Amino acid sequence: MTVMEQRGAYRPAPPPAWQLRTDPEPLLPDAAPYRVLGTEAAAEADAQLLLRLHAELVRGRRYNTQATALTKQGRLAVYPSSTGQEACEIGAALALEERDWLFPSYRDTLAAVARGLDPVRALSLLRGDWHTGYDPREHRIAPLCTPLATQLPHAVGLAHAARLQGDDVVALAMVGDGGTSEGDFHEALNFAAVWRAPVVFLVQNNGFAISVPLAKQTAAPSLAHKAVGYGMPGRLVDGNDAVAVHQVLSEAVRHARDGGGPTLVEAVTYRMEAHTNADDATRYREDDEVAAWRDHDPLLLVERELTARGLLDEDRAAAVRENAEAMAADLRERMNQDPELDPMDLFTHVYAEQTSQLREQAAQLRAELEAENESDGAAR
Amino acid sequence: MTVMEQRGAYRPAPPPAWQLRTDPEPLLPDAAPYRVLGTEAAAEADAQLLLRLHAELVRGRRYNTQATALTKQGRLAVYPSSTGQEACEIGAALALEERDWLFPSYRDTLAAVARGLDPVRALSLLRGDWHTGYDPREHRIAPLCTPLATQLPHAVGLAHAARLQGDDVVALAMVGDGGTSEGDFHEALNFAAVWRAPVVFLVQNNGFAISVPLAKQTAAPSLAHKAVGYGMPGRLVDGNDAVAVHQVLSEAVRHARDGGGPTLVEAVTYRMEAHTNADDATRYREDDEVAAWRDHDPLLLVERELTARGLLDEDRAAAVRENAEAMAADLRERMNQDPELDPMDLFTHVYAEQTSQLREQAAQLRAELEAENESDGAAR
Amino acid sequence: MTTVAVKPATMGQALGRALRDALADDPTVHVMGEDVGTLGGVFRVTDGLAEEFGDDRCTDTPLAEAGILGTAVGMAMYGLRPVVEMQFDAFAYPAFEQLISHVARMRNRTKGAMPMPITIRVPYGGGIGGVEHHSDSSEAYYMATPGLHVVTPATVADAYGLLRASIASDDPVVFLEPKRLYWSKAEWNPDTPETVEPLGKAVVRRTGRSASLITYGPSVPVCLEAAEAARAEGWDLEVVDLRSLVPFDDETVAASVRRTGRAVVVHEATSFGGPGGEIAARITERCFHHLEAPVLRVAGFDIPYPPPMLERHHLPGVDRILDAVARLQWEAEN
Amino acid sequence: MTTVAVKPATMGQALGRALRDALADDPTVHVMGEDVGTLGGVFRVTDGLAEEFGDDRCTDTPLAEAGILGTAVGMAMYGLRPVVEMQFDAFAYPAFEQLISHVARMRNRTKGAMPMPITIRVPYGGGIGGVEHHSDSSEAYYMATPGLHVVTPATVADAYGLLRASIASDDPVVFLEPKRLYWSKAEWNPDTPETVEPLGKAVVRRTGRSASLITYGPSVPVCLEAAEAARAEGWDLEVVDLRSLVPFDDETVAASVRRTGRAVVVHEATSFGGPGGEIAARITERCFHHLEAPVLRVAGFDIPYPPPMLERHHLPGVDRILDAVARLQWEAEN
Ligand SMILES: Cc1ncc(C[n+]2csc(CCOP(=O)(O)OP(=O)(O)O)c2C)c(N)n1
Ligand SMILES: Cc1ncc(C[n+]2csc(CCOP(=O)(O)OP(=O)(O)O)c2C)c(N)n1
Ligand SMILES: [Mg+2]
Ligand SMILES: [Mg+2]
Repeated sequence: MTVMEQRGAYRPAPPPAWQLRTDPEPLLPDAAPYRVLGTEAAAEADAQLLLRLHAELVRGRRYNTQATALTKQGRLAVYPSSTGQEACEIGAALALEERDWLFPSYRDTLAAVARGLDPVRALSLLRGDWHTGYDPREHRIAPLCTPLATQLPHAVGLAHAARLQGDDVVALAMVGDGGTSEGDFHEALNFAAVWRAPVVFLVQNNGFAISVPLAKQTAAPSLAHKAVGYGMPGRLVDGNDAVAVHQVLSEAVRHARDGGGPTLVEAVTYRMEAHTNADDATRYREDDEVAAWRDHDPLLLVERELTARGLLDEDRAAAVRENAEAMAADLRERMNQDPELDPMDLFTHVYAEQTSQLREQAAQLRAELEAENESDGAAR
Repeated sequence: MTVMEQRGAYRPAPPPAWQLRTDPEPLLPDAAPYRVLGTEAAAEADAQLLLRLHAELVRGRRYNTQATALTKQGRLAVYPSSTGQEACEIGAALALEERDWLFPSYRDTLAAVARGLDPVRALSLLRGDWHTGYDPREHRIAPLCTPLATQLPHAVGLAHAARLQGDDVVALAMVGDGGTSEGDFHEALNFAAVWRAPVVFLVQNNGFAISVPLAKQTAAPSLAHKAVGYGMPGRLVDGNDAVAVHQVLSEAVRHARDGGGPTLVEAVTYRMEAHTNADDATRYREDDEVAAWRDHDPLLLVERELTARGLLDEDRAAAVRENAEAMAADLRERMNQDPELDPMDLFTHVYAEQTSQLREQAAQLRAELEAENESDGAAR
Repeated sequence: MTTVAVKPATMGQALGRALRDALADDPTVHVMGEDVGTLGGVFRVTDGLAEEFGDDRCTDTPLAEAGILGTAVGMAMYGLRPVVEMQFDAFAYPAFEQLISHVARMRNRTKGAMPMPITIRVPYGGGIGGVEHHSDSSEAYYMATPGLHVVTPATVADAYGLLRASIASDDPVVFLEPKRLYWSKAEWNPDTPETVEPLGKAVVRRTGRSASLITYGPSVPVCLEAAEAARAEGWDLEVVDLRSLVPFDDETVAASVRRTGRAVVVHEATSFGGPGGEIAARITERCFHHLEAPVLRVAGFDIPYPPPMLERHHLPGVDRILDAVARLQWEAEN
Repeated sequence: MTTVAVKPATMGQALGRALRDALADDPTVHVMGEDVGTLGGVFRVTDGLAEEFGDDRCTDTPLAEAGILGTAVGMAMYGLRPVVEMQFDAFAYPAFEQLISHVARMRNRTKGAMPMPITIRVPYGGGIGGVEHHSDSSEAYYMATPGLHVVTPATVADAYGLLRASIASDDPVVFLEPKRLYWSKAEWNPDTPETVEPLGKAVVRRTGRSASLITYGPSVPVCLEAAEAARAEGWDLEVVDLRSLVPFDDETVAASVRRTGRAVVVHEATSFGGPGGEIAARITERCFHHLEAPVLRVAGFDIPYPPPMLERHHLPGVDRILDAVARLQWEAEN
């Protein structure tokens, strides 16, 4: 019998039981980035928080300039500066509790340092002495991640695992505008939403992926609009407004901790320096654009608010500056010392237990090193 | 000089030049799937179109049942039936012009057949005589694609290439609800939107990815809501309403052809049979659910409209049925013949020119086959 | 603890039992993948696990292999021990970046601070009449990735023992399950199953004096059959089941070849750039002066895996193995 | 047609010139990738192409490698000839599913109806002080994938010629560009550049009688240096530059080893499961009775690529090559 032959009432039913799974409305971001500094709401910003953010921003900026200087001296293999993006880096670090986890990308050394990680150990990757210079579990900072967006599913898995274990830990994962184009971004956000994992995704939209401007990266109204496609809230924030970033991230972290699931935050910001010291930004962008953003410098915004409220006198400013200089001096000094490296470490951490293949190769290298030492000794 | 020391007007400027790149509003899908059959709009549906859709649906259903029967007789290695989803398959096939391209998934043999591809050649993959039994360029039907969502970037590239060549060709790419979770789905949609490529993405949301229900696949309000995150329109349609599917796809195809760029269409439908003949759907869903959808059978919807309008008399119905039976009989007969296969083909198409390595291996197989033949001959 | 007393058991059942026992013994073990929950996996290996241990311990994930493995990395970072299923060999490819750049390197990257005790189960190989993408033998990719263990069972008992050992390993293991042996049966007592400890030991499945067949996974039964057939030709073949491709048991393999003086490496994976090259090279490096003939390889042809109707021409079978043995320059001895 | 007269030219410049000439000669050629347009690529290989040929012929894509290669597949389906750049070796991994399941198989899948004339340029290898993920040698993965050609130049002239031939090929070519040779220079006339025809021919870079060094890409200059140094030890080494790993030039390689009777395979990729195993096995199969010693391998250790400060210990250098040559059982001859 074909279906035709089944007679029955003409029932104009919609597909059975179909309905929107969630209300899209509250998931959609506002049409303009959320701002505090320079608006009336700034008056309500807590003075202590402002001062703290200011000190961290000054220190952060100094950290960026010092690290870039170290590349010129050959003390760093490469440095992707976050100058101009410090409000995002600091905002991310300060939004988290100690038990929370940070998943930084290669550009986010500063967020790790602002969380309290030793600046020299944070630079291990970029200096080239080892891939990660710290114990991620000790600091709850995942390794600085280079393959774009690949750290995002890690953040989801970790947050999910924590929740399964009954721990109220939140993971904050950082990625660039370019990174949102990768499949891993999509898969991570989807897993997070389906699992309702306590994760906050922070996209620093700094306008470029190396030379590629945002317009060649996406046609979306904003990157935050991607959130609705996963069923999580999308939030748009002025990434140079440290107070706004801190507020939005703190709320998203709280939401996640309270079992509300993940949030996607797009922070609109700008990369003031080249992609890395090895890049030449004049090949792909005009000085005008950079100059326009200089007026919107994250440091400037906080300083002006502090100054307007009379919270930043010369003494305080000097103290902040000195503290930053001291950090820079320490960094310089320690980075100028050659690290002690043991080539035999090459074989130590590949597996829990060395395979016989690796034992053979380790023996070969050890013999070579001994021979080198001997001939060095003989030469002396 | 720190930034602090640069004095200037307190400019409460937003991030320079920032604005939404497109208006999200028109990109968002409606809250309920678009329907025609069973609504007042049905009265306006063209009678010829209705009759054509009806004939194709009957033929399509018959094709599905016949193919499934062939698996039981060992004539097909496997068959993923599109029973219940015929409106999507037919709608996709009929929305396209001859110069357009179809990118089917493994479940979409029917769409290819409805486009005019020889049913036997269309089953080559599932029968196991070769991976693709037809020349995709001749029919403008890409190979039935098994790795989920991987055909979507192909559709984008092809559509983009056509546009670069000045051809007004549109590509329609089909994928399942499960496939939307893959990174390739995301990357394809993003490329399409950025390139404004003439592509239509048709997601057949049939409620399941094998055993996994949609709720474990996504938390999005609907799959069509993903579109806004790429800056393309998302459309939601009742996938069992052949008229609605045909309308929505035809519009999306026209929009693409006119340079309007891609559209994401979610067709809400249901897989009435198991995932494939090898699957046991009773392990993961209740008969009730299946039964509810039986009342929303795509064939039923069209038949009732035709009957209500007095367009389908017994003669017409019988002719349609006979036509479908003739197709099935032909399919049965031809599929019951063993295909002629040449094992040496294994080496012929790996490269344009055989490598010396393949020549050696081909020689080995040839020798083996000759030896086999000889001993067969000797045995005879 | 329900005991499924199955004697004889299939390899699929033994694998399921290994997962069950691992879940029961260690609360940090989590099984995850496509259709592993309610359905019990397309090969039913995970049948009953979600019911017994709940959806959080045996989870149907969204359909995205990189996401599955990537989230497993995060779970491992938090101290869990994920057991991930890739539904078929070719569907593991989307997860390669996570596998190569993270799973295999995280321990080394962090100087041991962050091990990756992840087991990645991959049904692999052909011979089941599967359509395209369902019969790949991808072990060469895994072998070329330092930081991974690569393990594959050939018997019912090993399926259990090696999987338990893999899950217990503090390093990532790509656990390759020979699809066509899922239904192979053996007398096996699920109440006193033996684990294999440690990973990385080959086993001589059949002793012989004439030549060594070095093989693994789905090709082990084929080689044993070939060895039986070879008796008619007067050859007494030894069959070595590698069980673990990484680490590689040089000792057992070299000892066998030194004894026999001749070797054929047999596997389904394509020949060029496949596992056999490495194996033959290692044997030659270690046993050169014991070899009467070059180490030969019987492997899949250097072609994409064929459609079902042609796969028998591609797979290394008894005849092809015997042909290779015949080419081992016996005249040199006689 | 602007002529950039650069003498001597770097390998990077020769590659750029090859792309330029291909774009000029064939309107179906399209260059695409991350930063290949405005910036001219992070290694400046595509410098000036977008300006000369427009954004549609040399396109900055969104940042997604699977998307890049996947759309290239679609473009090839429509008759274009995409030349895709993967920014660094390790960033090609996200594209592996597209590469293995589609690029390598589409011709075969469609019985030749749908060839894939795609060239995938991958800067590879170490020695440039790159941080993690910027120095991988992933050729083993490509070699193990039937349907791909795998090509790698070692000289400025070959960079041009092999790239032209690769783009002209009707089959997909993974074109591996040795990063640390980008700045290597040679006298080279861009106005009469020579193409290499056909792909798949190795070349003897230095003739010698004592032993053959079989190598490719970044290790070719190292082997030539080693051969010079070996003269002091009384060894006259032959150096074979493979240029193409797939197809493999068995003839040239076997002829060399038959002449010398000894061989060392040298490459940066890790040893276990790396290209050397295949190469050594092939040589042994073909030259067994000519070999005075087993074919040895000098390769990267079986470890994830090390951080910059330690990479010199990992890379095969002159000393390690000479050590291997010394182990070629010279007593057998003397
Ligand atoms: C998978 C992958 N592909 C390519 C690269 C090379 N790469 C490094 S940074 C970069 C641009 C990233 O842009 P974005 O995500 O916007 O971050 P930003 O650098 O602006 O912070 C690229 C292409 C990479 N690291 N990983
Ligand atoms: C990359 C990849 N992973 C896994 C599979 C195995 N597989 C085949 S069909 C299927 C479910 C697909 O569900 P959906 O996309 O909803 O399409 P449907 O089968 O419902 O038409 C799975 C997991 C595959 N083919 N490709
Ligand atoms: Mg950016
Ligand atoms: Mg589905």
